[in-house]
Amino acid sequence: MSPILVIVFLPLLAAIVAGLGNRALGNTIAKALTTGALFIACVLSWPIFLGFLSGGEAYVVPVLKWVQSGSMSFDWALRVDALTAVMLVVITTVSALVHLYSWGYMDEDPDQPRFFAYLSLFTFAMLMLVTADNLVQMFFGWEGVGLASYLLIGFWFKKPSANAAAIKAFVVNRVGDLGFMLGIFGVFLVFGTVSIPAILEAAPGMAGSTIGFLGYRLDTLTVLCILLFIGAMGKSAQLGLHTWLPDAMEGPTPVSALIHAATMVTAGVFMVCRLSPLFEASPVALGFVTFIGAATCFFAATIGTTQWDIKRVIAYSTCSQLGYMFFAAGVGAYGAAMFHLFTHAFFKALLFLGAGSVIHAMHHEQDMRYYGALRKQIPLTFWAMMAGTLAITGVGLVGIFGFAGFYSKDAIIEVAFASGTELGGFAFTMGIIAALLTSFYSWRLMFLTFWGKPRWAGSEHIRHAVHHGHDEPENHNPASQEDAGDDVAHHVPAPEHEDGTAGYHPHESPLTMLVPLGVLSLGAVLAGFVFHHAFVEAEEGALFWGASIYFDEHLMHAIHEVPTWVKWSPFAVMVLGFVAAWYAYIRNTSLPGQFVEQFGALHQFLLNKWYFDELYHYAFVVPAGWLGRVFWKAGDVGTIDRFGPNGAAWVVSRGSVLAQKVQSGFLYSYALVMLLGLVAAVTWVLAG
Amino acid sequence: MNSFPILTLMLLVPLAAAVACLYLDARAARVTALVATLVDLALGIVLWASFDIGGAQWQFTERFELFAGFSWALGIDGIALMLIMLSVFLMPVCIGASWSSVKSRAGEYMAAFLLMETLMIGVFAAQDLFLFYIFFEAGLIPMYLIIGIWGGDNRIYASYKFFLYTLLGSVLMLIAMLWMVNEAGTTDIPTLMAYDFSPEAQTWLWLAFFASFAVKMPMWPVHTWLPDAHVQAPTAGSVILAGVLLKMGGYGFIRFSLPMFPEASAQFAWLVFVLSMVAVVYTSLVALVQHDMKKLNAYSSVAHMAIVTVGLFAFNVQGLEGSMIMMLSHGLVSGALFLCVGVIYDRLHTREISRYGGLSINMPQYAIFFLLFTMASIGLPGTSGFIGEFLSLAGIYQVSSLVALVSGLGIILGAAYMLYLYRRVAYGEQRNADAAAMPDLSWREFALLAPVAAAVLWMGIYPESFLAPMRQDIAALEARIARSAPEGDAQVTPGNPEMAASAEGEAAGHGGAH
Amino acid sequence: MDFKDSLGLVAPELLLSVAGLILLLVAAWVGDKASKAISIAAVAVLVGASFLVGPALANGAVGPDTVAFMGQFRADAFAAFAKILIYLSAGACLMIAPSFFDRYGAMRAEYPILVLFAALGMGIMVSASDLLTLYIGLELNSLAAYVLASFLRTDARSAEAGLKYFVLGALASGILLFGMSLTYGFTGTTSFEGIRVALAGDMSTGALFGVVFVLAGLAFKISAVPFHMWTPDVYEGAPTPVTTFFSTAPKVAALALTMRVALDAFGPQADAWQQIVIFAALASIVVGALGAIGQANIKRLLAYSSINNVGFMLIGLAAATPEGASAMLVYLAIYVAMSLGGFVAVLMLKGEDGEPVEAIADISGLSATRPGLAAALAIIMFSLAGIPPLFGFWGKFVVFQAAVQADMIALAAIGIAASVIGAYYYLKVVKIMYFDEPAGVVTGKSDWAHQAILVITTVFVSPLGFLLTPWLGAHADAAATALFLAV
Amino acid sequence: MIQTLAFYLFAVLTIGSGAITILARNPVHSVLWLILAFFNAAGLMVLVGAEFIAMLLVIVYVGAVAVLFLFVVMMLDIDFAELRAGFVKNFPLGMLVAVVLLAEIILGVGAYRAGALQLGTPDGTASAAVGLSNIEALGALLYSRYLFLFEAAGIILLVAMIGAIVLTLRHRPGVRGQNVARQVYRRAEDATINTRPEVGAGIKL
Amino acid sequence: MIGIEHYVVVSSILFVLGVLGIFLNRKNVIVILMAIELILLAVNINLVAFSAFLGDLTGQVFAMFVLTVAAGEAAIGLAILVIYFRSRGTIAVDDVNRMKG
Repeated sequence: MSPILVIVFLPLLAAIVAGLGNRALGNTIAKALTTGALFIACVLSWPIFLGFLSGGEAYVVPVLKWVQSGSMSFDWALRVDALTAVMLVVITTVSALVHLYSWGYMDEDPDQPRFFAYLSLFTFAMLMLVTADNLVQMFFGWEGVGLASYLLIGFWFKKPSANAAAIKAFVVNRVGDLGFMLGIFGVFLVFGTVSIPAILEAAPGMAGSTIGFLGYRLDTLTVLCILLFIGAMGKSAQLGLHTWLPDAMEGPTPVSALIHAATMVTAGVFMVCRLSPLFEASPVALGFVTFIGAATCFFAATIGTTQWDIKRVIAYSTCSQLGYMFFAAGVGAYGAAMFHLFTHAFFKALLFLGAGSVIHAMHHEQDMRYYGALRKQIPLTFWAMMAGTLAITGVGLVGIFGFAGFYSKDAIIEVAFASGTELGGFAFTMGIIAALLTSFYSWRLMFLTFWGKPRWAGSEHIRHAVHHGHDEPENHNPASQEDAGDDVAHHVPAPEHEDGTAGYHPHESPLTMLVPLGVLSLGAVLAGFVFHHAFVEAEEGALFWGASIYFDEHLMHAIHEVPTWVKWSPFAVMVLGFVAAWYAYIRNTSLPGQFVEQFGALHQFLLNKWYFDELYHYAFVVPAGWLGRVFWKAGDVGTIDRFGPNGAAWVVSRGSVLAQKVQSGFLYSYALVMLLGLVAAVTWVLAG
Repeated sequence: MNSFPILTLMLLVPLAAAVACLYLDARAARVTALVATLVDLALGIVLWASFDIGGAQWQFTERFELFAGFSWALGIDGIALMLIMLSVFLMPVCIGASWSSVKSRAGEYMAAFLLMETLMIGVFAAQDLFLFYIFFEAGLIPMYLIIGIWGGDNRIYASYKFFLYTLLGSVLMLIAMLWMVNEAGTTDIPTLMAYDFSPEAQTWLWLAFFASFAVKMPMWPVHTWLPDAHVQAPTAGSVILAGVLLKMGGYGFIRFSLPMFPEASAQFAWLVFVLSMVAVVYTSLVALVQHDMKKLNAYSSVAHMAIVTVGLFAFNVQGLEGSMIMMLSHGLVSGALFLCVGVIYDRLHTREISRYGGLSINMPQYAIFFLLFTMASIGLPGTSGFIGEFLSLAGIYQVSSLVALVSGLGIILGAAYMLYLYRRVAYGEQRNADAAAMPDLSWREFALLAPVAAAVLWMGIYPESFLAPMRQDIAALEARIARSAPEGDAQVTPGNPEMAASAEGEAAGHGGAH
Repeated sequence: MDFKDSLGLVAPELLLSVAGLILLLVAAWVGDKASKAISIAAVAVLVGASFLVGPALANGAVGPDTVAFMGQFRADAFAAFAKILIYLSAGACLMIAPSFFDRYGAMRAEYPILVLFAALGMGIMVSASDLLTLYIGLELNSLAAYVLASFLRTDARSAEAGLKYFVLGALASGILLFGMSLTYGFTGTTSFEGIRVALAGDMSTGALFGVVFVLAGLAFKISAVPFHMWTPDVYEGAPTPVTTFFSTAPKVAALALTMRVALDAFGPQADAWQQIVIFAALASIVVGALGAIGQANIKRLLAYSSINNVGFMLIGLAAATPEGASAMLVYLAIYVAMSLGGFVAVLMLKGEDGEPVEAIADISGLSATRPGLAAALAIIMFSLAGIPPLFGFWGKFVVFQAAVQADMIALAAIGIAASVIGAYYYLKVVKIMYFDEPAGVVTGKSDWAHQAILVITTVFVSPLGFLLTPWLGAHADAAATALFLAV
Repeated sequence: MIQTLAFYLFAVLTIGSGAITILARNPVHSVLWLILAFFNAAGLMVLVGAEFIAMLLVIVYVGAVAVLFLFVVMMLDIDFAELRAGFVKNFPLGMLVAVVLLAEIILGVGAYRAGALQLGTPDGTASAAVGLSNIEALGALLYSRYLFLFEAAGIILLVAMIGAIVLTLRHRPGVRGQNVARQVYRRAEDATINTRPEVGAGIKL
Repeated sequence: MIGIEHYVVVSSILFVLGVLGIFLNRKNVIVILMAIELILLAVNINLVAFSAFLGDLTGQVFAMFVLTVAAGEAAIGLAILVIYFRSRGTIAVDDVNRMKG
């Protein structure tokens, strides 16, 4: 039995057992089962990945026949190559760690088996996605992770906001999925197959051909790639279809770490890389990818600078980082994109889990305005977060050592410049600005959370925890289901506390949460340094990637030829951002307020996330409801029924009344009708 | 080929049981009905097992000449087999669903359902044109009674609407059939399927058949009977209505309209497309704003059936097979969703969505099933709904990307209204004490839902079981209609790598120059 | 053909008239006490007469051997088919009458005798192959019918029914006669054969007028729109057994007569009357359906239903083909059963004291109190609506088949679409019986004769009726052939 | 010439009295006008040589039917003053239709033309034999060729009789009818009974 | 010379008069019965005239039968009228509308 089968299906098995067993099984068994399964999968995954580092062979493990419809045929099969291997380790590692983390984080939740089953189910779907040998199976995984995401975002289903967010995530993703599906149809139409290798092989041959689409004649591959990319945009929360991601933070934090940072949202990047030969055949589509990626990168970063919710900051950061990956792919540096995906998985999962640890410590307060000075209270979390921040901001010295983000992000920024195209230049500019903003908002987060004075007293959650402890759990709002790992002893009521702590003493998270933080910190620190050769260096990259992605060695060479200022600019903006954050949030804390006063409109614009939600609300949600009601009341009831069946019934009943009126009961009118009939008949035959 | 008249037996078993039920008391009638439907299910399994895939197109044929050119001609191909299986599979579920909820006139109720089963199987098994019509039309009577006697408050309006609407649709078909038989000189469906009517005649014949099948499907704008009928019918009635009766329209298209009038089908494909596109968007939006669970399901049925029709008129294998799977899937899923509604309706006696909420808490098993069927309705891969939707849309995309796009909007809107429904019923706070006090599924309800769930997953994961019997028939149908298949709008030109190289950097759309 | 052979051919008529006279004497002698016995005897006579005409139908009698009295009378398979229907339904109407009239103390010995003579007249009608025979038969039937309509003489509605029937009937026969006189004048003969010969080729306008007037007069008898106006009132007002009679035997006779006149005598000029028949057919379907919808009285509803059904039968006539004729006969046979069953069911609707229940509202929830009766009535209603698999569908089916075969697609399409309107009120009856709360009005008992006839007719119109189709179809075909071979 | 004159006289009188029949307010007058119409119609028939029919018309109609009408009119004892006068509300329409019908018949049948109509040609089976009077010829035909119908017509009259009786005959309870047989068979000894009562028992005071 | 068409005209006028008598009358049913007699008279004139002009006696035989039937019809019509009068006390045409619709 191939290990890949175990890797993929063990989580499914665990999910089914834990999910259906649910309460009958009990929390511990369910948790152990799922976590154990994931660790096994993880352990089995790393050798595969390491094998590819030294140039392994790709292979396919068939599982089951799926669909054979005319010339369209696709089966369940697991494909393993370098690209898959990268994803395998990312998914299984992060997932295993998140499972473990959740032991602590979800400790007091009544529905733990369900949660773990969802997590494992998600992992299974994600693994199906990355091991797909054909587009439809990829779509299966694609939608499967969507389902899991839906379930997990809505895990606390009593919370209206969580439900709304879950539906939003699913529906917005569906928009992308429609694009993906149309892309698959187009691919089938053009290539006559949905098998990925076959498509990639045939793709260059279709370059330059045209296809009719919605009445226009367009370049075939451009159409296909853009359709597929729309799917990627949905899943990877790119500009336009990103609105679900911040709301998805309604889910438990481990979910955010696993799904909305490390794995699922990167599926779009994975897909573009997986289909890179196809995209390579369509410059226009690549341009589109670059543009969207760069724009998202910048756009999300701007929003990140103003958010107060710690998870939302990280969420927008994720969005922004995904933008990096996309424009890397767009300029042809798929290796760089995958590399950033890889490193990002570690440091972003770390940041989320760290944030979860903070939230956990702060009794579910997520607003950074009520944090401060937590450095001392939760030191381990602080250091983990620090590692993550260093990684995301890309701290490092060229040629010596850098944290994970340093290698991957700098590579992307440089390759964008090196590509030499206009869009590459645009992407480079956006990337630099975003790097500045990344540094700023990351450090802002750090400073607000861990430095300064405690501002906890303002928090409802904290006050609540202090005053009530856990005496009246039923009084808790839905979010209080997240009460996990609190030690009641800490919450000694203390009426007067002038230090802003409100008498609350945050405490460090349990070991099950800290271990994953530690492991991920390791990744955040070392992943870039250890693996950057294999992922992005021209020769080694070619060896590693093999045929699994389109790997442009010339481009990767070109990275080293970029001007020095380009090489140093990420570092420079990183420092600049750090300084700006330090000045605004440590040195002169009134500055942000002044800024807001000065540029109120801009701030509002950013704080409200460029008003995308409002735009969509008024452009789609409101009209959909309105149209629905109009179609129902005015259409079905008011028109179709009124003039259709009811109208016919009305006509018939009028006719009936008329017929009865004619049937007056009077002999002479009967005779008259007979005579009229006779005259009519006579006239008819005379005329005929 | 098979001398044992298994199809006739399958028709007679429920019929005999129906007659028996009329004379039995409630309890005995229930048991009789259940036994009869299970026997029919067993016969159906035997039928499926002994169906020779890849063998003769028509199997289990029986033929007795009756009178006036009528014959008792039965026989099935893979397409009919699948639909018969759907019918016999859903029937025990229906009987079970009515086990305790139908208290008045249980004997007559069971008799009506059993009669319905006979007629449904008859529709799919008939090989004589008029025999088909009789079965097709006769279904109105038991359904009228089911809705009218055991239905909801507004059952009378609904039953009339159902009856007269569908009757009006199908009588025109009768005239067309008479003409066809007069023209072709036979009532044998397989023969007629190969008979070439003149294109002018096809136009009229197609329209007449369309009138019937479009109402039955139902297609926009003749769909309005469905929400009323669904809402008012008792649970099992809705299951049968959504599960099997709507499929008769699709079956009609695939058995009559397409093979018998290929030219006219091509000629009117645009009409089908337009109506279906409107239906998908229109009814999905309407479903979005419903307060009544059954009505929402009913509108979603209309939208799903619209995808079936676009698939059918795609004139290719994917479209046809997709539509068939879609029909089977919708039969199961929508039937199951009505069962789900029925489960809670039996407890609280309201279909008002807002009266429920937070059912996941007190009814976790129910919530799981409901979620599964919701997802299958949305077309989540791995469930039956996906295979159908995917293949249908893949088929239609080859004809028109626009139609595929607009029909595809259904999967977005479908997700929206189904999840919105699920959210309001299963998620959220337990706002209503009575809803919160409802017990979880009983073993009986569990036993009803579990097989359907299993079938839904089976069809999603290994649809080959369902596709294989139909493959040859679909291929034959495709070959039959290929001559009039409309040209796709894609018209891919041959690739030209060199051109592409030189055109690199040029803006999109320039490829249109050549 | 000599006189003796002619007498042989009119044997059923002789039997009926002689038996009628004898029974009349018995009635005069014994009085009303014997009315039941006379009824039974009359039924026996009618059954006997059926046996007498049986061979003609079974052998498909056709050709010169069937002609009696120098072409005035024709005892062919067509006539035999109609006569059997007439005699049997007349017999049934005799059986159901006593228990109805007894309640009013109005069971008179003259009732069976009048029915017997009416049946005689109808037999003459369907055998007529001369305008004179036609007229005599028609009037013999009509005069008896007028009396029967007002037979419940103490009842104002019955008297009014008789009066209306009489006045309008007389007007109709005036129109008919005027038409006959014109036909006679412009063809020089009264025999159908002569008329047919004379009409072949160019037809003078005078003869055309004759044709139109004759058909208009006959349209009254079959209650086709616009000569239907008497039907609802008479059906409502006449005593229910009489209504049953009106809706069965005379309908058969009038339709068969119309067929013979139109297809045989006026056959060569089918083009001239087809359009009128088509109009009358569609108008009958629509007006019958529309009129029925608002009715509160079930007898009245059935009256409109009969108008509606006549419309469908006329579609077969409009086809003017042997298939159409055969279809009409099949439809007629089924219709007679449905109508008989329907009215017998109405007769069985009785209140506490046996008073007849005619209001539709009073039968609400009948299925709960009288399930068997309700089921039978429901089957009959669905059958009248022509919903398969009930036998009523077969009648419509063959009629429309004939129309389609005659290339009258538009007629068939419009006709069948209009049938949906008709389905509405049949459904209404079913709805009231099955969906509504029981009114508890219908509690009275019904006697065995009613039950027996109801059971027989219900079984006949149920899907089991299809078993009879080969037999029915074959005989209808033979009858139609006989009608057309006369050409 | 005289024939023409007679024709027009009879025709005008027939039509005129027919018109008055339906217009007269008093039904008794109507009956009388009807009788006049019949007489004139009989005259018209005599003109074409159908003496027997003309005679029948007078005997049957005037002698029987019209008298029957008179009887009924009288018997019903209708208060003529109460009978509302005037015509129905759709009188104009009725008139119009009637006039159209008349015009159509006359135009259609072609009777307006001066020349003779294109009548059919009889097959001669019922042509009057030469030398026979009208009544003889009719009789010969009626009792041979039309025997069956003649008998049937008899039954019609029988039915009419039964019908009229069954409808109108009322058995009034308590009405004492005459029993001829009993009267005839009554003997004198039965008529008078000598009871010879005891003294004082025959009468009570 | 008087032609057949003259007779036809007379009978047509009588016929229409009879018809008019039926539906223009709302006074009294007896007049309607008389109108019917007028119609039959018109028919008889027609038949006799045609018979004479055709030289064919069938028409006259026909007329005899019409006379016979007319007598019977009159008897029955009057009988019905009588019982109607008995039960309703009126013979006004306007009142004969218990049943309608």
